[in-house]
Amino acid sequence: MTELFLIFISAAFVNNFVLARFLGICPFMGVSKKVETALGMGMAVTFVMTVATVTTWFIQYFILTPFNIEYLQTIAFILVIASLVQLVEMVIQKTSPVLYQSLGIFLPLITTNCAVLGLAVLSIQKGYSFLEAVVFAIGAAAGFTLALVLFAGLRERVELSAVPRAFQGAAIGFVTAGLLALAFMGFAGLVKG
Amino acid sequence: MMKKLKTFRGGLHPSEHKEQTAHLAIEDCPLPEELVIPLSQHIGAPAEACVAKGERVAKGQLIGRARGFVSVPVHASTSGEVLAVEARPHPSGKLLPAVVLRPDGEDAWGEAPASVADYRELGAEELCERIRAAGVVGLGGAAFPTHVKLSPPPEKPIHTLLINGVECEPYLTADHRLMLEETARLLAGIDILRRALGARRVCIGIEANKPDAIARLEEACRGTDVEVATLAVKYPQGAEKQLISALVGREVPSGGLPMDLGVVVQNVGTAAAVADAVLAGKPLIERVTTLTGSALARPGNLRVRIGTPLRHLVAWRGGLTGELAKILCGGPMMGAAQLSLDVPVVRGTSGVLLLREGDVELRRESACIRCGRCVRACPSFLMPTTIAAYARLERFEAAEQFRAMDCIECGCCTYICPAAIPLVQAVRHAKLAILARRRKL
Amino acid sequence: MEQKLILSPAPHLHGEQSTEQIMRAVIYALLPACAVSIYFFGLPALRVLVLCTLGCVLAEIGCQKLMRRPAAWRDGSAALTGVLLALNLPPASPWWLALLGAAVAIVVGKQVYGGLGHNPFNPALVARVVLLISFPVQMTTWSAPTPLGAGLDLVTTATPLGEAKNAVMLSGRLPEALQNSSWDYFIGNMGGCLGEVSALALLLGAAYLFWKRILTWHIPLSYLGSVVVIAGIFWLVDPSRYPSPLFHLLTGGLMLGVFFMATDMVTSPVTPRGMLVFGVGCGLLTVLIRLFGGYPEGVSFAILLMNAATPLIDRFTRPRAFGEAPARVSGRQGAP
Amino acid sequence: MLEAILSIGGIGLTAAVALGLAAKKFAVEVDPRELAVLEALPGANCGACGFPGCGGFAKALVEGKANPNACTPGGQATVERIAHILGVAATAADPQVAVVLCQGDNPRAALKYRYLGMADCNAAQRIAEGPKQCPGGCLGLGSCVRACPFSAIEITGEGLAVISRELCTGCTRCVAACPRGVIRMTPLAATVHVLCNSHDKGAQVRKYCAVGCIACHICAKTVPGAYVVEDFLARVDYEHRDQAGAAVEKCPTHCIRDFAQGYPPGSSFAAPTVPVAGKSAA
Repeated sequence: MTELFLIFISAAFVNNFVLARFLGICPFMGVSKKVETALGMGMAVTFVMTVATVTTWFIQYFILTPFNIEYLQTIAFILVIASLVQLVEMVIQKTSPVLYQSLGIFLPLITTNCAVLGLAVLSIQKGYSFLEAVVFAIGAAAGFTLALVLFAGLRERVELSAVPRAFQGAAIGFVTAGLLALAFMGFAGLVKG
Repeated sequence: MMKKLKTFRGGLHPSEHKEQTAHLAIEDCPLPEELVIPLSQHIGAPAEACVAKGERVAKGQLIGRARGFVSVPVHASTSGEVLAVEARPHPSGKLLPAVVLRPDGEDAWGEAPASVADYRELGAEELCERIRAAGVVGLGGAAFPTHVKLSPPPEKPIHTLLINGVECEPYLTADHRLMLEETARLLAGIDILRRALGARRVCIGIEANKPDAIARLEEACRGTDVEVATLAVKYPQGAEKQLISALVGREVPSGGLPMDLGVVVQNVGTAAAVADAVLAGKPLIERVTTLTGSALARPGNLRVRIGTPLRHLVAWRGGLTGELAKILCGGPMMGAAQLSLDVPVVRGTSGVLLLREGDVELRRESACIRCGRCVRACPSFLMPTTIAAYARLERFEAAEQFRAMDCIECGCCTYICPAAIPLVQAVRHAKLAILARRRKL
Repeated sequence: MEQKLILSPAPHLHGEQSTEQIMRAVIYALLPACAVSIYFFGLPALRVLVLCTLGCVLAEIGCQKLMRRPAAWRDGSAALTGVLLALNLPPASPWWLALLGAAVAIVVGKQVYGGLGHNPFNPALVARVVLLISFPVQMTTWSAPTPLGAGLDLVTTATPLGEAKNAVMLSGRLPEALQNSSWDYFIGNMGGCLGEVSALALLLGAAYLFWKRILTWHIPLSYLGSVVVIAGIFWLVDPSRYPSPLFHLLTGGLMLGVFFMATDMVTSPVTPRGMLVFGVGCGLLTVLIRLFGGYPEGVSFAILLMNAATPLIDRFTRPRAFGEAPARVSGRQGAP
Repeated sequence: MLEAILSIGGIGLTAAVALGLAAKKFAVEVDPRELAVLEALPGANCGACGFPGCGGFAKALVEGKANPNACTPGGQATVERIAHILGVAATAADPQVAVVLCQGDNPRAALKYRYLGMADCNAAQRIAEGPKQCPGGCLGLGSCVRACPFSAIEITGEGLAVISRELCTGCTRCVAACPRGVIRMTPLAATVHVLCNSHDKGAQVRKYCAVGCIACHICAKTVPGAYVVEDFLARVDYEHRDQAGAAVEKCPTHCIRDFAQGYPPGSSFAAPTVPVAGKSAA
């Protein structure tokens, strides 16, 4: 139980996928202009991450390892992730056109989101059991969503500020992301691993 | 240990500056050379002039007819000759149509005002009609036609009448003096208002900084069921919704009116004017106003004919001392700055302030440091700084979501702001833009 | 008429306190702590104070020149950042560390966002954390307090928090001595940053700010309260491993953080409820990082993390407007 | 080898079937025009239009919530193609630009009062109808600047709005934002304008403005037909814009300006370099 809890904390805070591992920067910068959109993106990524980790775990241990074709890991995983993203895209388009519209290009781009693939690969590399892999995925997704929403809140505020012209837009976004990552350094060492 | 006084949540206590005039008895101001009586002195449709240049009018004669229900007639403040009906400077800052009158000095009533033997025999509707015909509006400053407030729709019966003797605006003491000096007239007016509304509970709210007025009214009301409530000294205690919150303990719903809670609020000056209108048949041609400020030689509480230019008041009170930097009509928290001394006293002029440069805030605004004082001071519980930030970027939907429309423009946020940001103006900017958009839809 | 009349929107009266006065008052409130640090650490402490303050003011002037914006260093905010940064540095900091910190604080922490009022993170803390991560050795070389300036030759020591952390890591137990020096901690007779040492001096300053009505109770009370409660729970569970709440209160940068950093108006929420959430968040994170994190001190990180959450907190704690139906207030719809 | 092919193929096949089923279940009707518009857009997903990607912009266009010319990278060709697909009128053949009809900056036009408040023209206009004595002059508080999506407007150091003829796209947002109606849409080809917006009588105008139109009719007499004086204010009859230049030098208050020779003093915009048709080289 403690072990699972630590895996969650580690994935969500200490080794936050965005702010400590620097994975998934593309949607982090792209879909963080509004808190609502960020939250929607966070949910979509959470779903994809969790289901992708579960599926890839099964594929790894029931297909790739038994047949000794681990070298196909990347292809197989991407195949799964791409299909999942397609699925999510269809569901969101049907259920929440507003969210679909505001996520725009970044929704299909979850396919190539390194955070998702990285998560799937990491959970295999770390030799996690099925349950551990699931908790790891949920933790990572929660961390991703947290970082994204915090960042979106900050950007909404910065938008009201008198930022010098040279820093407006993405520049101040990156500065802010850097400072946010700096703050997240405080979690370092909270959990070894 | 004193009992905790009734009040509302939020607000603040600006320095009162009332000591200059609070002890001065009301004086009658002599007639000026020329009266400028605007046809729009109330909220609602302006009156329509019914006299022409050169015509002679008697005191109290109708010179402007009401147009529509939310409108009131305008009367001649004295007898004399109509010099012109033309656009003249108005306290709103615009040039608006006004009847210009040269007093003949006789100050003669036309037909003798129809007095009433016993107003208790009159029905609510007749009382209301007399009040309307006399042109009575809210004298607290907003100048909303009183008869409209007295005619609630049948599904919203009124059970409580609150009389506003708070006078929370700094500098102003006119209502204070009125309560002290014209207690009988005030109480008669209150009784008429209560009958017109059929209210069961009547309560006069007075801030604790006027102990003499409280004592006077308590004494006068002894044996009647009119309550006199002492309220904490806090601005904007006299704002309608805040007064109701303090005395009734309920909040007027957002976007609603006091009548939604079965409450009507009337100012003490209005009550006195109602007594004149119903008992003596006298139209509203004069009011008590406070003339004060550091740039004035002799401040005082004056009974002034409607239409008297400020220039005349100032000259009569010994002229200016020091350089005049700002002229205000109304209190310093919600009043409007004026372009010149040519504007006249109108029905809503609760006070006139003449300030020297040293008393005027000249600080340039700086960036918001998010101290949160405006949030804590706001009696409507809004986040003024956030609304203002969105208003400035013209992001009015966001301002609306932060409930800009619930702002009562009391000025607490701007008063307390250490960065001197014109928050009220920005919120008002957003409000007007939101209203304009709503009209378009 | 020589001078035109002034016309401005209502209200025409204004309160007395201006931004400059607030900034000045906060600097005054920090003077006792500065004095104590100079008393215990001597000239090096003075040097750090002067370098940081000057550095910050110069950086501010430079930035405003560069951006062709009106020079606003007189508002005192840059000087305040400088003093706060100095109080967050070890007394033995080399000159370049202080100046670099000042530059980071003003340029990266504040001016790139548009200057006073626009920065989402506390500039002094940004600088401290940047320095802490970039120069861990210089940032954790503590001089032992030597009252009245004997301190020119440095005796290094450890901060009480650092000692506690090391002891727990090595032996799993707290050293006895730590628990019994509360008075020393209170007056500031221990190793640490300039402003971390004397709780007494900081409380004096805070009292002044309360009296001036610059501080409100919300953040300090919720921050201190949550530290006491959370640290207290751990302490009750295992007093041999977890230090007492009093130890937490008196050591490290907690007092400085609670009264002068977390309460930084620009970077904390504006709504009263938001301030409470902010304070509790700071307290929780501080204790967790102190007890379980890699760094012995968690105040800076805790406050920075809550700074990051401030925009969200403000949004979700919008007060119910006067006359607004209670059901409609909750959550998201307050958002643009 | 066979295992590899089979397993990857199997995974692919499963995914394909699942997606096929999902596509049936979650099918969404899309306006065919939306796809067509999307095709026409550059597909850079740059977000310059203010919508999330070209897809969002296409949807907004079809719903009539966006203007085709919001797509700056696409240029005129894209705008026309989209206008064709949506069946709306393409931009007018005679391109228009907005012009501020005022040169009364702080040294030249007198103030009515000292204004202390929000730096916004609409807010200031509500206080005794604006701090300038001239009822129509530019207040210089920048409401138009904030309204302009193309950064085509600047406020000079002396508080006068000036619109760049090169950057202005003729979107008319500034015209709507100005509380004093001092900004007008004019043909781009017309470079000569009477820069005054006061309908007060000449003597009145002289009192408060050094560069106001005093309705002396000299311009109309110099170039009959090119100028119209109405209600104490001269204006160029843009039908006869080509001749208007001849009166520029004659105006006693210098309130007629030929923009081909430069912007009002204090402006940082360089004089338009493109020679305008029908205008002889000066």
